[in-house]
Amino acid sequence: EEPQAAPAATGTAGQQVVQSPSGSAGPTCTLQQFGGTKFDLKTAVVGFSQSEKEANPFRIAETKSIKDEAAKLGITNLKVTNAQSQFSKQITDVQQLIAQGVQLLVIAPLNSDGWEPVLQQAAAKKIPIITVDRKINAKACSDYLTFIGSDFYEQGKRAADRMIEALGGKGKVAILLGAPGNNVTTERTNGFKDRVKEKAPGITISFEQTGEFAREKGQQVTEQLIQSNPDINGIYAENDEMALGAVTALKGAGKEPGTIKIVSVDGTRSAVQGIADGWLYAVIESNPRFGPLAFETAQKFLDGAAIPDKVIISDRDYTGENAKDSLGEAY
Amino acid sequence: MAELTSRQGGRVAVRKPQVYAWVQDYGVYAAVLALLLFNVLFTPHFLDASNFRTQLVQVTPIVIVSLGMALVIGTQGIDLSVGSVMALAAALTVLYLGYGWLPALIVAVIGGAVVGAAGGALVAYVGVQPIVATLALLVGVRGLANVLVPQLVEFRNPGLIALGSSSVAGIPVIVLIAAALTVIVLFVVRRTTFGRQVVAIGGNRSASELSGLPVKRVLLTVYVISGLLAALAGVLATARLQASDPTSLGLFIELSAITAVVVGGTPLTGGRIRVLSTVMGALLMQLLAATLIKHNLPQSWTQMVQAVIILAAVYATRKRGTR
Amino acid sequence: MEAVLEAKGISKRFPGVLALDDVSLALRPGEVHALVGENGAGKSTLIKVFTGVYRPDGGELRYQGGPAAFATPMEAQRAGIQTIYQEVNLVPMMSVARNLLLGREPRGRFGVIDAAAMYGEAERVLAGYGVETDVRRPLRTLGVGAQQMVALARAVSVDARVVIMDEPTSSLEPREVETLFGVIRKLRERGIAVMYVSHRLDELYQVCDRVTVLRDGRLAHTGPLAELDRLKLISLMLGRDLNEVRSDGLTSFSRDHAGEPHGNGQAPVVEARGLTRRHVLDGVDVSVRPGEVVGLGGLLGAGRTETAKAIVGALPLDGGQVLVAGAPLRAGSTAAAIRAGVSLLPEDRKAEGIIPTLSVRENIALAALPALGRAGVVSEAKIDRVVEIFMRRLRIKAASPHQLVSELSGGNQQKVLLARWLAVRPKVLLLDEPTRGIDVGAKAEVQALIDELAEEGLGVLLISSDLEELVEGADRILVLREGAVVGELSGDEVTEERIMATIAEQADG
Amino acid sequence: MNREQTSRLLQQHGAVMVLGLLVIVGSLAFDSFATPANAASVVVSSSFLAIIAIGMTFVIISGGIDLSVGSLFVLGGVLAAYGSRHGLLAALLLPLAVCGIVGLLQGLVIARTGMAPFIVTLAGLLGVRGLMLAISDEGATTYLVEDRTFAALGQNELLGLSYPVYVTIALALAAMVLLQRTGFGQNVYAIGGNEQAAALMGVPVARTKVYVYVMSGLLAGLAGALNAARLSSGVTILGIGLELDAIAAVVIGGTLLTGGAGGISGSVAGVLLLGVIQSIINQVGSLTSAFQQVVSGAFLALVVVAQRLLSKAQRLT
Ligand SMILES: Nc1ncnc2c1ncn2[C@@H]1O[C@H](COP(=O)(O)OP(=O)(O)OP(=O)(O)O)[C@@H](O)[C@H]1O
Ligand SMILES: Nc1ncnc2c1ncn2[C@@H]1O[C@H](COP(=O)(O)OP(=O)(O)OP(=O)(O)O)[C@@H](O)[C@H]1O
Ligand SMILES: [Mg+2]
Ligand SMILES: [Mg+2]
Repeated sequence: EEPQAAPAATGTAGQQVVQSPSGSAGPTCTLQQFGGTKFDLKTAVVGFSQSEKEANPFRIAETKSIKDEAAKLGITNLKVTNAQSQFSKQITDVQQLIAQGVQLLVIAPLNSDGWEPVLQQAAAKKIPIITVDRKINAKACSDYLTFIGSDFYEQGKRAADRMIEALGGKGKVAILLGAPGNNVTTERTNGFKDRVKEKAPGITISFEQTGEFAREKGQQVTEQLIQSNPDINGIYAENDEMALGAVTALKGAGKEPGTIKIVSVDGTRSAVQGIADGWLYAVIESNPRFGPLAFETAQKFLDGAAIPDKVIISDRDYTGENAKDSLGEAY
Repeated sequence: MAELTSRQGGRVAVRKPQVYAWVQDYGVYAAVLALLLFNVLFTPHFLDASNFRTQLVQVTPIVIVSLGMALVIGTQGIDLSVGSVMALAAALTVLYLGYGWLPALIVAVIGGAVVGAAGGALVAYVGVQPIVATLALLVGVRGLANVLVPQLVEFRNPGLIALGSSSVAGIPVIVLIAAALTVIVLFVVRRTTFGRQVVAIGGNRSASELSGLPVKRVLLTVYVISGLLAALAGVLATARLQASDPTSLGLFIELSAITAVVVGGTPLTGGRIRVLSTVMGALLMQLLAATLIKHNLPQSWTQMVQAVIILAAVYATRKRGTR
Repeated sequence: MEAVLEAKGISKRFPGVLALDDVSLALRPGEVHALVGENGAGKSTLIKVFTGVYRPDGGELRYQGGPAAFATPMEAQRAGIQTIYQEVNLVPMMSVARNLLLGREPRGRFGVIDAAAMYGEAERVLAGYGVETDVRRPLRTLGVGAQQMVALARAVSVDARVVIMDEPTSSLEPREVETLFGVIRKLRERGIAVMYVSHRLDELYQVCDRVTVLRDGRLAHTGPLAELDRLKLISLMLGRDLNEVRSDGLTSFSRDHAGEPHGNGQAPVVEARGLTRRHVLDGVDVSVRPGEVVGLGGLLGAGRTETAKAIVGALPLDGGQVLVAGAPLRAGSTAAAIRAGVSLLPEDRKAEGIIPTLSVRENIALAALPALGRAGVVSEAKIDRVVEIFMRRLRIKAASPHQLVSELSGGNQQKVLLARWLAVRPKVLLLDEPTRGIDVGAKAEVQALIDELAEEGLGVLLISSDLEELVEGADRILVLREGAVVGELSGDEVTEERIMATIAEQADG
Repeated sequence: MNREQTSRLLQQHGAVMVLGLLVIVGSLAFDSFATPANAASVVVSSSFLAIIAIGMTFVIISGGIDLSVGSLFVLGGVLAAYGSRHGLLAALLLPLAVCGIVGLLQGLVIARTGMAPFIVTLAGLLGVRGLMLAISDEGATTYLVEDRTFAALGQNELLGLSYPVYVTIALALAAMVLLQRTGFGQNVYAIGGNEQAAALMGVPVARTKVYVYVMSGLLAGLAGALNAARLSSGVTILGIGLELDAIAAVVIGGTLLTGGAGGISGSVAGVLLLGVIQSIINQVGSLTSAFQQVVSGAFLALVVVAQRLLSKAQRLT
């Protein structure tokens, strides 16, 4: 068929689910602990600072779900900024949101460190900050309110499990790294490596090069890889785009589906489709639909309930078994 | 008397300067050979035909973009917008794919030409400095591409996919296209009035004006050509990727292209264009990247090595002052 | 007497040429030493060797009794050797004052430059050289002549032991030349050695004590100037024997001003009406008939260059129009002018003439390109033919047609530009200082050429600061002052005296 | 003559005027634009780019260009954070020393070999980023600023503006004097205006060039260090494409890329212009990222054209 973008999932399909047992374990935070004052979410000025362009399925779905949920809740005054992947810009963006008098901040941080200037200003004004999908290295409940998102290290480990399963515990694996210096890259790499080390000494990681989270780069690197290391058995791609690039490369090299096992992270529609077509072995989901959970948490907090210091959502695995049926829920 | 000196000159000329000149003109070729040799010795499976195909296919977009860049640089200008133009082309291609791949390609190329014309107009008629004029486009046009196609779109159009993946006599089509374009540009530079005018303008603009050259028109045309070629490169890259990715397609390719041109010995000060060496420059950088990847060097090393090689290559091909 | 600056057996080789071959020269304190030779003889190169711009390939330099090897011009200057180079070498975008005083600006508190003092001093100094101008203006807004004076002032206003001048008068007016000679005589009295390069022989006889003649990079003669008469000197430069030179004569114009003026009766090929541009031109009318040579006279800054540029549409105008063969030219389009057959040989060779990155060949062919090919594809054969012809006809001296034009000597570059314009076969040629920096031989050739072309029916507008040339060459002379035509001389009136008089009386009146 | 002087003023201050215009428009359009808090955020965030732009101005006036500043900026930050474990001095000196040396090397190569600054510093851009990745094991580790006094340098405020702003102002003033009122400044203009002539006029061309690139390196490093202090960590993902922002700012400020003309005030105005544009886009607060890019691209084009037309008069004379 002709061009078709993967439509962001609609309705409640693929809704985020909080990992159980929910955060009720760790420390919690209430309005008085935080020292804030109650306000009505509907009439409040809410700021959302997005880190990267809404140009890949994850970011599109993320921003969309925040906007949709806000609309759904009748929050009229939502201000959205986008840092275009420049960290300095994101700092400025948030400061300018604060300057515009936001009462609640939802931030998708580009980086975990370096938030002090913002946190200080927000704390001074007692503005609760909810960070989504990436953590901020600071004190919950004082510097910021809470973190909602996946555990990237965990994703790496689960990817490793799938790879081990796919290769039966031995073989040569290549890693397509994300953008260098990026927390996500680091954690997904470490998780994967640690797990492989502990569970499958038979697997050697013989190659790791950055594909910068982009499909074309993934394709190019893979082309070089399979050309000079024909004996590679598996490829771990730290996001779906690079995995799909790898697939294009394999097709180009005349390889058959499944001869090289590919495991990746994200759970975009095309990737899940890739599993169904037999090119990918498994995809570890990283669910971007933070809207509902974020505002729900905020509302709870304003109502005086205790909020866990981090809300880890349970991501699913897409595999050969469930791929076809879960296509609709993939984003 | 003229005869006398020229004869004398002839005799004198066959000395050291010639060696310098040779290194200056063929340093890139030497560097490429050296790198090839290194790989033959130390890189497994390097001599496979498939490997050369890979390298050529991957370098194609940079080569095509560099051709346009070389022309622009020849006029003492620079075109930073090429990467974004590629993105725009990718977007337009997939938008018009419904009408078949050829119409889509044509629309995309026209789009590129329009962007080029915008840049050219700013430079030639308004007198904005090339680097900022095209910087504005670099920012804006990438945005435009994203507005048209917000996220990566896959396509199944057999024609376009074939364009990207099929080969004739074992040589990928896109490589053949790049080769053809190289020959054309070579001809334009060496044999046409336009080519002479381009270097003349780069060499001394006010003298060219006083000599009645259509300076502004030539400048405009040069940027249009650059945009055109960049767009074409964008379409081919898209065809190869089997998906249109305006977000990351062609990011930072302007730097690679400029590097290729300069490593090839074309001075950024304009007035001189070396087409074949530019292609060699692109090949050099491609081979270098490939080598570093194949040997699985970490990003940090990759970048530092690239830096050194660029310096070395340009040092070899630099123009020596008389002293 | 002990030489202050001395060259012993110097040689300098460039790719393709041996510019200097075992040249020796001694410069004594308090003497004015002429350095002469044909274009490309090696004068500028020798000077650049003296001042550390080039490092000699062989031979020895001695300065103040000791061996010397200046690594950079700066070192040479520090040591007391000041130089005015042939091509004006100042910074066009910097203000006149900053150019004049670069490196020795008056300092105020905290060693910071005192701007007020700087401008004051600059104005004072320049006034002494007859340049009245706003010293805050960028230098490029001055005419070439004025710029030359600034360079001169810059060079001699510091205390120097040796002052070298490479064709300083090439763009000066008689008045300024006098100023210059005044300066030179003062220098001599102060015991400073002056090396003086010029193609204007009569000037040499006015100021120089001794002379050194270079030919093809070799030393041809050196000794007291008084011992050589003009002809002998020329024959030394050209390397031809006396009688030959004598028969050729010196100025090669053979125009008879008496009798029937040229192109009389015929309709003018080009006619400019009321050319006007604020501050520069005001209502200039010029017309040139086929076969007629019209001279433009006037002092520096009179606007002759502007007039010429305006005619070819290279200068935006506030008013006036240009007619070619009765038809109005599209304003502001040089291309149109050239197509219509009106071409300008610009005054500033370096900035507006040569394309330094291209070869002699490409430079000659440049303007004629459209004609030298079909359907936008150039014909190398045609180009070769044209280039061949003109390199012969103008005796352009280059290692080969493929040598970079920037490597040619000043004079030869000028010939290349002439060739470029002759190659487009214009109806009218506007020549702005066509013989500036050209040696006697070449000058004669160029003048002869102008004659010849005029005979063939070409109209010529001749701008020259060399009054003799103007008088000999032109049928009719328009005198400009402050951008306006203040007098027209034709027939027997065309004499140096009348020109000076016209300028003067206007100046007083 | 009079016309010419005014047009020269325009050339120099075109950016300032466009800036004024934009600020007025912004204030009229959005009531939360002209607030002290917003103004502060613009000024503070601009100050780091401004410091870099000052160095870039010298480089460009000298007829060169420095693409390595973005990488030096991030390297400076990482080194500062790393050094801060050994106290304030180390936190400041380490980045300055390293970035200064990089500048020195680039300067030497450019001055001695006559290679194009564009390409030399392009290599610098790559190499320095590689170096940064190397010392932060491929960007995985982010060093945190240990030394509080150093952090204070980037965070403490005076009259609602954090220290870096005042550092920037001081540097800008010093740079103006250096450029307009010292022999060094004159030499920079001279070699930018006509290198050959400058050499013949006795300007120490090579040395001047080296100084200029050292300065640019030092300033980029300093900006990085101050930024690290502000973020109190050596973030490794900064500075990509920063060199282009700096160049844009300088050129918008009326400095000619061909060298020989320009000034500091314009560059600073150019930096603020870029900041204000972003701020206005944020004020709208509903544009998609793609549209934001289109808008800022259009703005940039508009600004350069305006600046160009304002200074057009000068070209004619
Ligand atoms: N940079 C250079 N590279 C190559 N050849 C050069 C260079 N400079 C000068 N030459 C050659 O050296 C010879 C001497 O040149 P030079 O400029 O000294 O002549 P000149 O006596 O000054 O002539 P003119 O009176 O026209 O100025 C010429 O043949 C010229 O082509
Ligand atoms: N001595 C001077 N003092 C001040 N300004 C000058 C001087 N000479 C020239 N200018 C400026 O240069 C402009 C034109 O000079 P230009 O050289 O074109 O005149 P010109 O008659 O062609 O003299 P020449 O061609 O002999 O240099 C004048 O309008 C004037 O502004
Ligand atoms: Mg000379
Ligand atoms: Mg003149």
